[in-house]
Amino acid sequence: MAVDFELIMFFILAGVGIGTAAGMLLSRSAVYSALFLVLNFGAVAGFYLFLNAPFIAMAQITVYAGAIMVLFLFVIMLLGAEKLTPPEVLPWQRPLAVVLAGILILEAAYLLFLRTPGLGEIQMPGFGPDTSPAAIGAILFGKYLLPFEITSVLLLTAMVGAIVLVRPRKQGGGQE
Amino acid sequence: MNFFLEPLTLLTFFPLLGVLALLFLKPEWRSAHRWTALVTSLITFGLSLWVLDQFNAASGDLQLISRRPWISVAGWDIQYYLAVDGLSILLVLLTTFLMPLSILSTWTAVEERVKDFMIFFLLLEVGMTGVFLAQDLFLFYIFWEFTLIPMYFLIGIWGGARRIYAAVKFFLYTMAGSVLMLLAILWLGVYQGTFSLPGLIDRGGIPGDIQMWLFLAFAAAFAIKVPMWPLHSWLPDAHVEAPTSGSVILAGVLLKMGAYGFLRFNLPLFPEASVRAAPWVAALAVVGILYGAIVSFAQKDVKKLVAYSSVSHLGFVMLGLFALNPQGIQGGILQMVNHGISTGALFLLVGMIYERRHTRDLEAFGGLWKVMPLYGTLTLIVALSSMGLPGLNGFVGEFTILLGAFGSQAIGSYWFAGLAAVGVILAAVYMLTMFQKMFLGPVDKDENKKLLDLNWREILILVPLLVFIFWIGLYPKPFFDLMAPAVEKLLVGF
Amino acid sequence: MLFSEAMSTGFFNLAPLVVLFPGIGLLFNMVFGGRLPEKVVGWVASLAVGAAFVISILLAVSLSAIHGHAEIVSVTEWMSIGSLHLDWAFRVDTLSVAMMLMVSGVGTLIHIYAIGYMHEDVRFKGDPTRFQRFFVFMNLFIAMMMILVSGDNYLMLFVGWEGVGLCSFLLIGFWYDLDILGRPSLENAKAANKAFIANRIGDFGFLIASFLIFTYLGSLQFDLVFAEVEHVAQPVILTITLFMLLGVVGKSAQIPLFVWLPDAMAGPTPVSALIHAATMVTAGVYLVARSAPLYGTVPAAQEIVALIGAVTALFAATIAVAQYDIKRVLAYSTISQLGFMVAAVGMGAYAAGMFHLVMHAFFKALLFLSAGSVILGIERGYHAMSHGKKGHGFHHTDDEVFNPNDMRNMGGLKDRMPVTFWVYLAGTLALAGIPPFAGFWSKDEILLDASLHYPVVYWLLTAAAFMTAFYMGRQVWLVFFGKSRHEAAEKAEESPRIITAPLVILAGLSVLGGVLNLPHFHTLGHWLEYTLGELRISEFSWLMAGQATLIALFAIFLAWLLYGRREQAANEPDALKKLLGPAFVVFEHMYWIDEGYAAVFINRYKDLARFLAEVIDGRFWHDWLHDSVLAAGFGKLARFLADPVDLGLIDGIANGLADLTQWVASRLRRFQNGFVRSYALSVLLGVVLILGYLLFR
Amino acid sequence: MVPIEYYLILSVVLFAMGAAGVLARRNALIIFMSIELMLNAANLAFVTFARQYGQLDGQVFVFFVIAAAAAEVAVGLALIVMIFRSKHSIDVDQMSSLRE
Repeated sequence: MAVDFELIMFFILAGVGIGTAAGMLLSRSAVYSALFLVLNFGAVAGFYLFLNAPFIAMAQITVYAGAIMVLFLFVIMLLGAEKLTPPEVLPWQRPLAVVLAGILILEAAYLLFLRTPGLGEIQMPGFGPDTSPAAIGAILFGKYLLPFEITSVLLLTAMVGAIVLVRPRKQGGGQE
Repeated sequence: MNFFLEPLTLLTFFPLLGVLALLFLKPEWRSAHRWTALVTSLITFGLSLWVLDQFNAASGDLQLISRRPWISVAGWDIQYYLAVDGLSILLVLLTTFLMPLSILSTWTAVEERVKDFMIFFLLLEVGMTGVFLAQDLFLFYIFWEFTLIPMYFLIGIWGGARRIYAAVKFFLYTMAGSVLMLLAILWLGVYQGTFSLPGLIDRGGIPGDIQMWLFLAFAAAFAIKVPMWPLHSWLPDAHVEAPTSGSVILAGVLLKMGAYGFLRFNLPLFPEASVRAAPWVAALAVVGILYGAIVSFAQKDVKKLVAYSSVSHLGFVMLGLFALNPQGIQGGILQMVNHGISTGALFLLVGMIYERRHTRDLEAFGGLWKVMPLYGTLTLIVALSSMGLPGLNGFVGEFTILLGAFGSQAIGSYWFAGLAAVGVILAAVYMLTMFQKMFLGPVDKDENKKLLDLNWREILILVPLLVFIFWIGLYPKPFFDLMAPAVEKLLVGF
Repeated sequence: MLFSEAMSTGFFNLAPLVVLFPGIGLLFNMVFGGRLPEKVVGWVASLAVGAAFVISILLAVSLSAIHGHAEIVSVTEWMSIGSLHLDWAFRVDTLSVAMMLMVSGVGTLIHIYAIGYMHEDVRFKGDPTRFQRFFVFMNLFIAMMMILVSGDNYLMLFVGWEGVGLCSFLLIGFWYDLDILGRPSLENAKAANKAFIANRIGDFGFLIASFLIFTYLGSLQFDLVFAEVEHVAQPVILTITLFMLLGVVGKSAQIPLFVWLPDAMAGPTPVSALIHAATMVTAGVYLVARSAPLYGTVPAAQEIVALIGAVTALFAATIAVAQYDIKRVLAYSTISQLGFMVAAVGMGAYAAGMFHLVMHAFFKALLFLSAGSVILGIERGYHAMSHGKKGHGFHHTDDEVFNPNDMRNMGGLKDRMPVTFWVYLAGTLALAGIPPFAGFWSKDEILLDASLHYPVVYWLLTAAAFMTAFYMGRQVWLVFFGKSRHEAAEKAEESPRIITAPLVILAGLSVLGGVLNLPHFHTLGHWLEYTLGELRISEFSWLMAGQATLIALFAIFLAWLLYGRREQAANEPDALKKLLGPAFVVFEHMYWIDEGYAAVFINRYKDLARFLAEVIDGRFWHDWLHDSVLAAGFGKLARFLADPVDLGLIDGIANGLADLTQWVASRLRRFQNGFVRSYALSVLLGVVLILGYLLFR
Repeated sequence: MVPIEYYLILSVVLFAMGAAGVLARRNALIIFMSIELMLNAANLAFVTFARQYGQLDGQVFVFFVIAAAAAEVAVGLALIVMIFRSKHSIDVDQMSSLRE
């Protein structure tokens, strides 16, 4: 039985992913959380490469790890260090959350491993359709043109909305 | 992308652009809201003229079809299906025509929350146009219910003292009828396999008994909307409490949706049931004609008087539709338009005096013709049109309806038309009494002595209506020509 | 020759102009009238009608050139639905042209008269701005009347029919803020409404008749209808004609719908002359004549029409003898004379009926206009009288309301107003039927025909003719002879030329009008035969003529005995009253018909309306059924579902629903702590539970 | 040769961790990051299925999700900044004015 290189890589990456996720959740400082999340995004981008989705992987790195997380860090810096002084007012919240998340995982595992017949395996570099940026571009500007355009409107709206929200208020004037 | 450029889709949803524009305007920019709404409604009117231009009056078929599969789960065939034919084109035009006038009438009457008002108003237009254009029962139902919401708020927010009561009553009455219609629509869709109206008509073959039940279910929704006697109780409340522009649209368009529903759905879908029901509908219509006319005579509130006169006029429309012959149905359709114009104008006129005097009590006026000569003259013309003076629009409709009903085999007796003709006398009685109490006699109240006559904006609102009052009265041929082939096609089934 | 060519072909196409000219006049005056001097407004209106008269003459000329063959000038299609085809089409035949000539001819004269009359009237009543409005309405009336007489189908006739009704409404209510004495009041407006509504009742009959015609005869166009008559059963035609008769009695003020005409005298005098004497009220007669082929087939209908006419003629004449208002006497006289005409056309004596219609238009217009001149004269006198005392205008004296129409205030005007006197006398003799005045010939023809075919009608009409001569005699003596009974009458002045000139012309017509249809020649009768077919024309009888003349002369003599021989003092009761006693009171109050109608119909209708509105619609439908049963029932249901214990104060559906919502909300409140995270937790809980359910179900 | 189930369970685990983060943490920023994590988990599942069925549509969806996430972050962060300005805290438990 040969050592499956791919499987090993998968486990390593999965470890990184889960580990960084846990780090993000558990770290006290928001800055660390953000940095952990960047790493996590990197790991997920790795999976995308395994799954024959290079374009998405690149998008993941640039948009998520690059743009979005920089924005996060920026806001964190802007707002200053997080200081949570008051004690937890919802004593049951945290344990319940963890328990529920656990149950969710168990349910999913039960569904995937016990209820579903084998879904098959994935090999790298797999067969499948052309996943080059050109192919994605073709489908984006063909079949998905309307959603694509709506997305652009959405982004524009978000931009306008963000600007409107953080715009400094004049005293007495402005909104009702 | 052509989808949005198809004439009817564009026409129906164009007011949404105005709504979108309004959303971006600050609430305190009132005149900007007014102008935006006005321009939007004017462009929509322009679009409807464009539709009219493309409309082939020689054909009785559905035209300018805009059709897409929409929901097809569980074997349901629900389509996005807009089309226009001779039965609806006039009503669409009436809708888009009355909108700018109503908006103009709010210029000084609505001062609070102008933005919200205009948004609701434009949304209402989308719903109404949709109702007249939808050829899929499901789509129709959605538009039908959609009109309720803006109207509910228009009455409930900008209405008079008892507006909440009136709005809730309006909503619940209409809702109660619609529920039955929804059941009937679902039955048709499930058992006949399609929701598309032309599809259902072609398929036909609904057994007689079931036809009767379905007929009644649809009729419940439509009769409340019309409103047919004795389901009219919501109408005076809604009219009295609604703001002027709301009343105009309510009387001018929303009530027509009921009569139009009978014409569009009940007659072609359930021909046997329609024939069986014709005498009963005619009987209720005649009672409504006389009852509305007599009750209006006893009203002291001008708006209430006009509201009850609507009950009477819509009775004529129903009588005409169920005559099931060309004269009756064409007269009925024309009378819908006439009623929209005349009663719309009456509500506008009442609104104008209300803005000046803040009362609608007949006793509070007297001798206004002397103080406001132009206002008096215009009111007289509109009142005459409403009571069916030959040469004005109301007569053409009433005469053809009565002529149709008189010779109708479906109704089967001269008595209905004969009694309905008595309504013509009674109409003169209540209209002239109103005119006399408001405009004739000496000016004996000090408050009335210094009233200003109509201003240019108000004249501008009324002139287009007057043009149609005379046009339809003297030369109704173009209007009849628009609907004749479609009515002929409709009557093939009888 | 070009002209003769045009005569036979071209002029017919001018037919629409008879409507168009007055229409142009009214539009012109409506738009520019406010800025123009009164004279221009008045002359524009008069010219418009005069132009219509010229057109009518041209039409008549062309018509005689082609021997009276009916021409139809179609302007455009009006409506066309299924088997219903209606055109805006003008019918030029001898009957319609005769009416057109009469309407536009008399109309022109009255318009000219009105320029002078209204000039003073608007000043007496204190609102000169209404001068323009008057002529707008008058032109509208002429246009409508022209549509009525020239329409080629029943519906177009109906357009004119109701149109003239509207004008009548507008003009009766011309002084809508005053009463007949010029005091601020709603009276004139009420008279206008009464006229319109009484006419509407008649119009209802007309409508039903036209539905029946269309249903059974398949068209509304005259020729097509008349061609079908033979194929239709008698009872149907009888029903049609009787419903049509309802229209006739409404418009031509016959029993039982005549009540509006006396009140219609609230309108200015030219209106009374034009609309309520010469033209509009004769529309009913025209309608019967026009529908001759229908009436001709059902003798029963003819008999009913003739009887109604005859009874009305006598009935109205009895009332006329006991009136004091100069115009009211003439109004009842008009009703009575219309009765003559209706009786004539009912008997089938169309030539006689139409002849009397035209003659009556001449002399009754003359009488009304002269009466207007008298009233103006009295008003002038009153003005002069009160000028020295205080202010001006007669309605300013509150202590005693002066009525310039009241014959008891007149007397001795013969010398003060000579022109008016002479023309009035001509009109009176014409109306009384003294040879050789116009009324003699036409009335004689009617009586002759009645004596030959309908003896009952003959006796009724003869009695009416006797009364007619009597009340006219009474009037002349009361107004023009003797001593003035009021200071105003002493100071009365003759009217200016513009008023008297039309009077003189009309007087000429009243004297000489008879030549139109002299015995042996029957010019008008033969002219109408082109349209109405072979007419029954009774030959002149010296016996009948002599008898009628003697009766009239005797009546006038009687009037002289009562009113002329000995002068009436100012406050003395009427001479006839002493003679007749209670009967006079009955006549004076017109048999209390108005009060009777009010008690039997009008007040009952008001009660019914109030009952329906307040009790049925208000209390039962709205308050009880909707609010108490439906809304409150739903409210109770909601309350029951919400909390059977908690019986809070719930009113109507709105509150019921609100309570229901509140109750649900209060139960759910404990789950609401306001922390977003705990809401989110419940979402996740939901996800887990649903997923679990889907997995393990 | 990685079984598809592995990818999917990984996606579920990441999703559940994100969910737990949203529920357990009080710092609005961290909650936000947890949401991003959940989105990522969903994306992973999308791409996995796209790979399995050999279709591009899944990837396109991920593309849209990323765009939506970008928009959401922009607005969300703006909201947080605004709330911080008025409340001087980014503790979500302090933002309980919904309760009244």
